[in-house]
Amino acid sequence: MTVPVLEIAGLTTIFRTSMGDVRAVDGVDLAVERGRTLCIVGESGCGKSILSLSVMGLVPTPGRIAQGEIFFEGRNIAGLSPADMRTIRGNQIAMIFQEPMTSLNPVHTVGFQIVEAIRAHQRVSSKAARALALESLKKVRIPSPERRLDEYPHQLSGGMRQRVMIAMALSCEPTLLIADEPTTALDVTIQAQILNLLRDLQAETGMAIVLITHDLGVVAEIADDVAVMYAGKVVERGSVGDIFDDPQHPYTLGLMGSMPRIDEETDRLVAIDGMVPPPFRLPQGCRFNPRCPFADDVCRSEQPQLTALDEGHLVACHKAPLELYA
Amino acid sequence: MTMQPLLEARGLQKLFPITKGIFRRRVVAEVRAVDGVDFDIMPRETLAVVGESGCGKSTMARLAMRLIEPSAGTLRFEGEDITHAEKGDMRRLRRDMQIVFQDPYASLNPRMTVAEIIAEPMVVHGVGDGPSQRERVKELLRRVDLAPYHGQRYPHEFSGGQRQRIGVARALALSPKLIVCDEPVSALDVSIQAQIVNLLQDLQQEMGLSYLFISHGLAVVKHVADRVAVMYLGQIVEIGPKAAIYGNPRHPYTQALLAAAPQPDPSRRGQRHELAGDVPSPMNPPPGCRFHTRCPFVQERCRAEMPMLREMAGGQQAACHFAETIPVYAPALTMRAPSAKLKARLALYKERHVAAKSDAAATA
Amino acid sequence: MSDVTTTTGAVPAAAPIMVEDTFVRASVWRVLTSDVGAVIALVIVGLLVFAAAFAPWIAPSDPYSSDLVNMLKAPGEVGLLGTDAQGRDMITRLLFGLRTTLLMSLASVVLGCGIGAVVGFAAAYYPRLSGLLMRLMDVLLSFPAILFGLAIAAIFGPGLIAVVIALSVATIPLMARVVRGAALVVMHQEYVEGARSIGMSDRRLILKYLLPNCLSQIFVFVSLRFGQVILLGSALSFIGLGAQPPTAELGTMASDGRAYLFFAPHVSALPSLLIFIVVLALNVLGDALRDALDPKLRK
Amino acid sequence: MLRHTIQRLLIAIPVLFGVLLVGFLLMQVVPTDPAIVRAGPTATQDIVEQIRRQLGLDQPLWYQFGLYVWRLAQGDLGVSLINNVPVTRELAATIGPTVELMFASLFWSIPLGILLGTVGAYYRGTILDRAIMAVSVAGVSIPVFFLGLVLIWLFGFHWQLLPFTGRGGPLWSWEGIRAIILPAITLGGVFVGPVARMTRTSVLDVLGADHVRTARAKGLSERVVVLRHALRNAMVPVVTLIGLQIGFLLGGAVVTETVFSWPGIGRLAVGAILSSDMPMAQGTIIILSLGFILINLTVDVLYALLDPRVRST
Amino acid sequence: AQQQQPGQLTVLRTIDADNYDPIRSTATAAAEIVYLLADTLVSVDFDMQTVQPLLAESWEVSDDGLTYTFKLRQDVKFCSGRAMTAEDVVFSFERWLSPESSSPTKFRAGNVAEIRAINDHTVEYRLNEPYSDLLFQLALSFASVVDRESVEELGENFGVQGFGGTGPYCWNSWTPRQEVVLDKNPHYTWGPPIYENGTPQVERMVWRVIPEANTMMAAVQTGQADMTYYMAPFAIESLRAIPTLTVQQQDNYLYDNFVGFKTDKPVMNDPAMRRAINQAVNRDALAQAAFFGLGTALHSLLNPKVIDYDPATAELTPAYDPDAAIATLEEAGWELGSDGVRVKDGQRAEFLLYGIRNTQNPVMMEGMQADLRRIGVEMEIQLWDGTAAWGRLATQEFDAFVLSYPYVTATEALSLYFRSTQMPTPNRMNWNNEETDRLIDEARQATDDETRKAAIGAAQRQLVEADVWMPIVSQPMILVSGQRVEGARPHGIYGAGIYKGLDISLTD
Ligand SMILES: Nc1ncnc2c1ncn2[C@@H]1O[C@H](COP(=O)(O)OP(=O)(O)OP(=O)(O)O)[C@@H](O)[C@H]1O
Ligand SMILES: Nc1ncnc2c1ncn2[C@@H]1O[C@H](COP(=O)(O)OP(=O)(O)OP(=O)(O)O)[C@@H](O)[C@H]1O
Ligand SMILES: [Mg+2]
Ligand SMILES: [Mg+2]
Repeated sequence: MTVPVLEIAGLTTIFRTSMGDVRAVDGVDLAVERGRTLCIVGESGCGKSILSLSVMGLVPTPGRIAQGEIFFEGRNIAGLSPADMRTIRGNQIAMIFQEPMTSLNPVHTVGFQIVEAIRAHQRVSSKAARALALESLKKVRIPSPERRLDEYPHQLSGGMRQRVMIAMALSCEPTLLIADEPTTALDVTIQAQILNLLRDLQAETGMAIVLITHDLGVVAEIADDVAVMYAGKVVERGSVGDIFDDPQHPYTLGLMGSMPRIDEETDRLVAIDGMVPPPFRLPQGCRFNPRCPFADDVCRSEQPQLTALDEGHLVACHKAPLELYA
Repeated sequence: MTMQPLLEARGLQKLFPITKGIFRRRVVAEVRAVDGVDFDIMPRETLAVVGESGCGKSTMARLAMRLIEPSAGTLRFEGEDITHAEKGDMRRLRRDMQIVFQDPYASLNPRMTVAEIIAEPMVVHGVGDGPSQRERVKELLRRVDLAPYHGQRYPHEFSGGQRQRIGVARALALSPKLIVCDEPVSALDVSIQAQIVNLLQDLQQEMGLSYLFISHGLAVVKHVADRVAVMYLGQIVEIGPKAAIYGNPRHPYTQALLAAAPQPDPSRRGQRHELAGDVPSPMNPPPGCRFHTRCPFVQERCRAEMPMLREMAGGQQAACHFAETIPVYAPALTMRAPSAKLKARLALYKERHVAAKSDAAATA
Repeated sequence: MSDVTTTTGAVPAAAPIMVEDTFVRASVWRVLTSDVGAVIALVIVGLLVFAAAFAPWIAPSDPYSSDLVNMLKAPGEVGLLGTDAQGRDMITRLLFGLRTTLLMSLASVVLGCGIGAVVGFAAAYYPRLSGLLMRLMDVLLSFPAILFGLAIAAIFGPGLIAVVIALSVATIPLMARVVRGAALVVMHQEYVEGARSIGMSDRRLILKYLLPNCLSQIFVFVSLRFGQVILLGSALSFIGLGAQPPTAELGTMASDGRAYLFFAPHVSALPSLLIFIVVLALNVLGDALRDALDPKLRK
Repeated sequence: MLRHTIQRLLIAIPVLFGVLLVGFLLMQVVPTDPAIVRAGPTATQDIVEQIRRQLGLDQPLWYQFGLYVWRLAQGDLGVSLINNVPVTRELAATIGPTVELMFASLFWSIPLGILLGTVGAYYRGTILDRAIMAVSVAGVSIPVFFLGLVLIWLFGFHWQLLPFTGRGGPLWSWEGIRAIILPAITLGGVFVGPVARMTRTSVLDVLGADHVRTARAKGLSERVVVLRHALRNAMVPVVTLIGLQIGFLLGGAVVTETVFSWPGIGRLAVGAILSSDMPMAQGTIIILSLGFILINLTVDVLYALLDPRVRST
Repeated sequence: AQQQQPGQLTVLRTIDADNYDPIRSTATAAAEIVYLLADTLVSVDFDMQTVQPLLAESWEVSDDGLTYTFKLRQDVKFCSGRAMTAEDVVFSFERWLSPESSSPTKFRAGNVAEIRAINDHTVEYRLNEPYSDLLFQLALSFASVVDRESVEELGENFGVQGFGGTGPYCWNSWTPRQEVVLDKNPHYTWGPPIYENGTPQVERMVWRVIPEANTMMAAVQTGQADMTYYMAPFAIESLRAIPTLTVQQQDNYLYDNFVGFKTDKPVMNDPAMRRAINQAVNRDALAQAAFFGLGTALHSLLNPKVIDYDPATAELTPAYDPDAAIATLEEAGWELGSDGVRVKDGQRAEFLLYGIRNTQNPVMMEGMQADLRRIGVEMEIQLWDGTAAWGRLATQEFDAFVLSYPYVTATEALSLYFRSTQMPTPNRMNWNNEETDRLIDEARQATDDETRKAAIGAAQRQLVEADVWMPIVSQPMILVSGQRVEGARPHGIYGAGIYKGLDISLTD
C-alpha cells in the first residue's frame, strides 16, 4: 500500500481556558490518500476546524497540540519548528476557509494576494508570479481572469471569491488541500459550481482533499471516505457508501434522519434530542449517550473505542451493529 | 373555491433608494429588492419561499408584516386592505401576524429575561394582567419544550435551538393567525433543525396557523410547505403546489435550483448540471426576463420581453416564455431509494426515540 | 455606504464593540475583578470619591483660611504636604480641589453625554434627522473645545460654569457619534425588528431596547471621557478659565501653582499628581471595562 | 477616488458655514463691547460711541453677519480691533509655526504610537504589552503644561541641552530643529498614548480576522503577516482617531505654545477671544476649524487609500 | 547653553502691546518700546521728580502758566535721516489732539489753545487754563514726536508695520505676541542728560514675549536672554544669589495697586463698610505674599515718593486692626448673621470684585477675601484676562475692583481717577464730589508749587477720609540683567523699565 498523504494518529488538541481544559480534538485517527477526498462531518463545535488547523500548525493561541502525530507524506510534522512549518504550509498543504467574504484581505488586490502566496514559496520574479497567478485564476474558471487580478475582493461575488481562495491555495500545487466548509456560505447554485470545480481539479492534479462540512448532501457529492465527528472524537469512519447505506453509529443515523430529503416524503423528521454538550462539561462514558436512544449503563460509564466492523468501516459504539441490540 | 385568503399580496414592490448628497436627499439608484409579486396565503397553509441570497426573500417577509412600507402594490389581511393602514389599525393587526427570525443570536433582546421577552407582546397589547401573563408564559415555554424555570434566565444562557424556541414562543404569545418565518432553521445544526421543523409542524396542526416560510433549503421547504414560491431577483418566477414544483418544475431557474441541491445520495454524484454565473445585482437587473443571463434555454425574446406568471398544467404558475416547451426535469426518477439497511435502522431509531421520550415524560 | 461616512470619518469615534448577546453582567464583573490593574484602579477611584465626598469632614483645616506668613512651606515643614501660595494647608486644598474637580467633570460628562446621547439616539432612530443632526455635530466637533470654552467664559465670566458648559459642548458630538454608532448596530439587530413587529411604541423601543443595549459602550466612553474632561479642564485653567478664587480645583491649583514650580514644586506637582492618579485610574478602568465587554478580547 | 474627495469637500461646506455662524453668534453674545476694546482702558464714553459707529456695531445683526460673509467671500477677514493689523496677515504669520509644531509632534508620536500598539497587540497579555499600555495610559493622564515645564526644567534648565524660548528658525535649519524638540515632545507626548491604544485594539481585532488566518495559511512569515495584513487593515480606525484627536491636540497646542512661547495660532486665538477682538477671533476660529475639517478630509482620502471598499462608493 | 548673537540684546517681557502708535495705545508694554523709538520734548530723571531736557534744550513758562515755549535741539534727525524741526513737533501734537485720532490719552495734554512753531526750532504751547502737570505729561510716551512722512506713508499701520521717530532705536520688525526687533539709530546723539552716554551702545534690541514665568526665569538663568524687568517676584531672591546675574531695584518706581469701591452701590455706599475694609486688610501681608517682600505696602492713598504726596494721609489711613474693623461695623449697625456674614437692614455684607488675572491679583485678592471673611464680610472675586477686563471694568456690574497704574504726579493720579468728569471710567468709583473736583482743578491750574501742593494735599486727605480706595501696595521695579550686559539701570517711567536704555552695552 502506498503511504497516505496525511495520516493522523491520536491527535489531541487542548485549549486551556478559565473554565478548564477543552479537548477540542480528542485522540483522532485519520488518513487520506493521494487523489482521494476525505470528508469530515459533524455538528458545530465538534472540533472539525480545530482538527484542520492542527494539521496546518495554526491552532489559535490558548490551544496547543497535546498529543499525537501528524504524518505528512510519512514525515511527522506535529513538532516542526514554525519556520519549517511555514515552508510546508501553503506550499504542500493548502487550506481554504468557510467565509469567502472575510477570508480575503479587503485592502489588497486579488492578484497581489495570490502572487504573495506564490512568492512565499517559489523564487520567481513578480512578473512570473503574476503570470502564475493568472494561470491559477484561469484554472478555477473565473470569468475574465486578467481583469480580476487587479480587482479587490469586495468587487467580486461570493462564488468568485471562493474561486480566488481556491486559486490561491492551488497556486503552489499542493499535495493536500484542506477545505473547511468551503461551500456553506454559498448559494446552492454556486455551491454546485465550487464542488464540481474541486472535483475536476482533483482529477487533474491528483491532490488529496480533506473537506469539512456539516452537510451530508455535500458529503454525498464529493467524498470518497467519511469521518463523522462528535464532541472532539471520530465516532464513525468509512467509505462514503458505508456511511450512507450502512450507518452504524446512532449519531450518524440521527443525522441521516434529521435531514429532510427531496426524494422522499416523510411526515416527521427523526430528530436527535437535546444538544451538543458544552466542551468543558462532557458526559461520562460515550459522549453521545445523553442524546442516544440506545444508551444503557455501559454507554454511560465506558468510552467506546473506534473498532473496525468491516474492511475500512470503523465505528465507536458499544451497540454496533444496532440490530443486535434492538 | 371561494375561500378567502388570510394574506393577499398584489403587485407588491419595494425599492430601496441609494441616496447621496450632504443630507442624503438625492436618490442616485434604487435596489429593486422586491419587484411586483403576487401571492396568497390561505388559512392553515404554509407558503414557502425559496431563492438565492439577495433575491428579496427577507424583504418580502418584512413587507408581509408591514414592517416596511411597500413602494407599490396592495396587501390585504383577511380581505381588509392594510397597505396603508394607520398606526392604530396596524397595532391591532400585529396581534394576528408574528415573525420568527433567522438568527437566533440576534433576534432576542439580550437585556431581557426570557419570560419578559415572551410576555412582551402581551404587555404591549395590554392582554391580560400580570398573573395571567405569567401563567401564559409558563404555558408557552412548556409548549416549545422548555421548562418554566427557563423564564428567569437571559437569552445568552441558551443554545441556538433553544433560542429559536423562545422566538417561536414569543410569536405564539398572542395566538396569531399567521407566522412569518424568515429562514428559521438556516442557522441551526441539522439535528436541531429537525427539532424546530417538527415543532413548527406540530404547532400548525394544533393551532391552525398559517406560515410564510422562507428558506433557501429546498429539502426543508419540500418537507414543510403546502405551496412553494421560487424567487429570483425580486420576482416570483414560479409558484404552485409543492408536488408540481418539485415534480414538474416549469421554470428553468426552478429546475436549476433543484438540480443544484445536494442530495444525500453518493450514487447520483456528478449528475448535477450546474448553473453558470452569478445572480446579477438587484440595482440594475437585466431587462426582459431577469433570468436570461444564466438561462440555458435563453432565446431572443427573453432578452427583450419580461415574462408574466402563467397558469401551467400542473397547477402551478411560471413566468417563462417557454415554460411549456423546455425539457422536463425529473430528478425523482433518477433518484435511488435509501438502502434497506438505512431504512430499517431509521425505523428502529425512531421507535427507540419515541420510547425514550415517553419514558422521560413518565419519569418527569 | 451609509451615512456613517461623514466628513470626519467612516468609523464611529470609539472602536465599535459588537453588541454581543454573550454579555453577562456577572462575568463582566468577574473579568473586571480578575484584572489586578482594574481592581487597583477601582479601589483608587472609590477612595478618591470617598475622600472628595467627605472632604469637609476629613480635611484637617479650613480650605479658605489663608496664612500668609506660612506660605509655600515645603511638605513636612508645615502640615504633612506643606502649604500653598496663600499659606493654606495643601492636604485640605487637595481634598477640596478633588471634590470640585470631580463635581465639575461629573457635571460636564453628565450634561454632555446626556445631550449627546439624545442626539445620537435621535440620529440613529430617525434617519431623516440623521443628516442634519450629524452635520450639526460636525460643526461642534470642528469647533475646538478650548475656543468654545474661551467664548463661553467671555459670556458668563470665567469660572466653573464656563468650564462645565465648554466641556459639555465638547463632549456632545463625540458622545453623539458613539451612541449613534452603537445604536445603529443595535437597530439592525433582528430583535429590534421583532419589537417593531409586535407594534411597540418608539418610546418603549428606545428605552427598553436601544438604550440598554448601548449602555456598555456608553459606559466605556463615559469612563474614558471623564479622564479627558479633567485634563481638558486643567488646560482651560491654564489659560485662566478655571475656578475662581478661593475655590480649590485641581487643574486651577496645578496651573496657578506652576509659577512656583522651581521653588516650591509641591504646590503644582501635588495637584498634577492627583490629576494624574485620577485620570490614570479612570483610564485603566475604562480600558478594563472595554476589554471585559468585548467578547473578542475576552479569554 | 477624485469623486470621493470632491464629495467630502462638498459636505464640508455647510459644516464650515455652520462654524462661521456659531462663531459669529458666540462673538455676539460676548458682552464685552468691542468698541471699548478698541478704545482702550482710559477712554471716555464719547470716544467709545464714536468708535462703535465706525465699526458698524450699531447695525442690525444679520446685516453685520451678511457683511462679514460677503467680505469673507472676497478673502477679506477684516482687521484686528486691537492693533488694526489685517487678520489674514496675522493668520499667515502664525499658521506656519503651528503647522510646524503639529507636524513635529505628530512626526514622531504617530509612528511611535503605532509601533507600541502593534507590539502590544502582538505580544498581548505579556509583561511587554502591559508595560506599553501602562506607559500609554500614563501618557494621556498628565496635564500638558506639567509635562512641558518638567521638560524645560530638565532639558532646558538643568542640563541646558535645548532651547525653549520660542521658534529658532525654519524647520529645516539646525536652530529650528533644536528649538522645536521640546515643544514637539510635550505636545506629541499626549498623542502617543491614544494612538498606541487604538492601534492595539485595532490590530488585535484584525489579528483575529479570517484573512489573517488565510495569510498564515499561505505560509507567510509573521513579520509579513503583521505588517502587510494586520497593520495595514488596522490603520483605518487609527486614522479616524487621529483625525478626531486633532481637536484635542489643539487644546494642547495652546498650552504648549504658551509654555514655550511658540508663535502659533493657538495663542493668537486665545488672545483674540479673550480680548474680544472679533475679527481676529473669527479668523482664528475659521482657520482652526478649516484645519480640522481639512485634516478630516485628508483622513477620508486616506481611508480611500487604505481601504478600497470606501473608494468605490 | 544658547549663544546669543553678538551685539544683540534680548529683553524678555510677559505681554505684548496692542500697537506701537504713541497716541493709540495706553499700554505700558507700548510705552516701553515707544520710548526707544521716539523722543519727547522733555525727560524725567531717575528720581521721578526732576524734569530734564530731551528734544527741547530749554523751555520757558509764562507767568500766567498758559504759554510754554520750547527751544528745540538742532541736531535731531529721524531714523530716515531727515532733520527734525518744530513743524514735526507741532504735527505730532496736533495728531495727538485731533478728534479724528480719538486718542484715549488726549486729556493728558491739558486744555490746549494752540500749538505752533515759532521758527524751525521753537515751539509754542498755549493753554486755555493753567496746567501744572504739563511738563510731566509731555515726558510721557504719548507726547512723542513722530516723523510726519512716516505717519503719512503708513497711515493706519503706523506703529504696527513701521515707525518713524527720533528715538535711540529704529523700527525693524514686530511679530505680535512674539517679538519686537529694534535697530540702533545711527544718527542718535541727543540722549537726555540723565545718561552718561548720549548715544545707544547696542546694535540691536530684541524684545521677546515669554508669558510663562518659569520659562522666563530659566531663559534668563541659562543665558538665552539678557535682561528683563518682568521677572516674577518669587524668583528674584534666588536670582540674586546667582553671580552672573545683576539684580537692581528702582526705588522711585511709581506703580500702585489699589482696590476701588463703587461708592454709589449698596454695601459699598456705606462709608463705615469702606473704612472697615481698610482696617481689616493686612496690606503688609498682601504685599509680602504677592511680591515676596519686594513691594512696599501702601499706607497712604498715593506713593510717598510722588510729587505732592501729602504725608498727613499716612496718619489718616487706618492701620491694620481687625478688631477695630469689627467695631466700626458693629457701630454702623452691621450685625453678624447666622452664616457668619454681617447684615444691615436686610442687606448682606457681600460684594463683587472685578480685576485682571495676572500673577499677583489672585494672591492678593484671596488674601483680602480671607481677611474680610474674618470680620463677616464676603467678597466675591472675578478676575478677567487682561484685554477682556477693560470692557468688564467699564460696566456697572461690580461693586469693587482691583487695578494698578503708573503715574508721575499726585495731580495726575487724582485727576485721572477722581474727577466727576472721568465717570464712569476711569472714575469707576462713581465718586461724584464737588469738593474733590474743585480741589483737583485748583491743583491743575495752579501756577505755583505751594497752591498746587495745598490743593492736591487737601484732595488726598478728603479721599482718604472717605475711604474711596483701599491702597494696597506699591509695585517694585526690578531689573535683572545677565553677564553680557553692562550699564543697565532701571528707570520705570510709565512702567518703562529701561526708558532710553542708552548706557546699556554688551561685553561681547
Ligand atoms: N480559542 C478557543 N478557546 C477555547 N476553546 C476553543 C477555542 N477555539 C475553539 N474552541 C473549542 O473547540 C471546539 C471545536 O471548535 P471548532 O471550531 O473546531 O468546531 P467546528 O467543528 O469547526 O464547528 P463549526 O461547524 O461551527 O465550524 C469548540 O467546542 C470550541 O469550544
Ligand atoms: N434597507 C435596505 N436598503 C437597501 N437595500 C436593501 C435593504 N434591505 C435589503 N436590501 C437589498 O435588497 C435585496 C434583497 O434583500 P433581502 O434581504 O430581501 O434578500 P434575501 O433574499 O433575504 O437574502 P438572504 O438570503 O441573504 O437573506 C438585496 O440586494 C439587499 O442588498
Ligand atoms: Mg469550523
Ligand atoms: Mg434574508
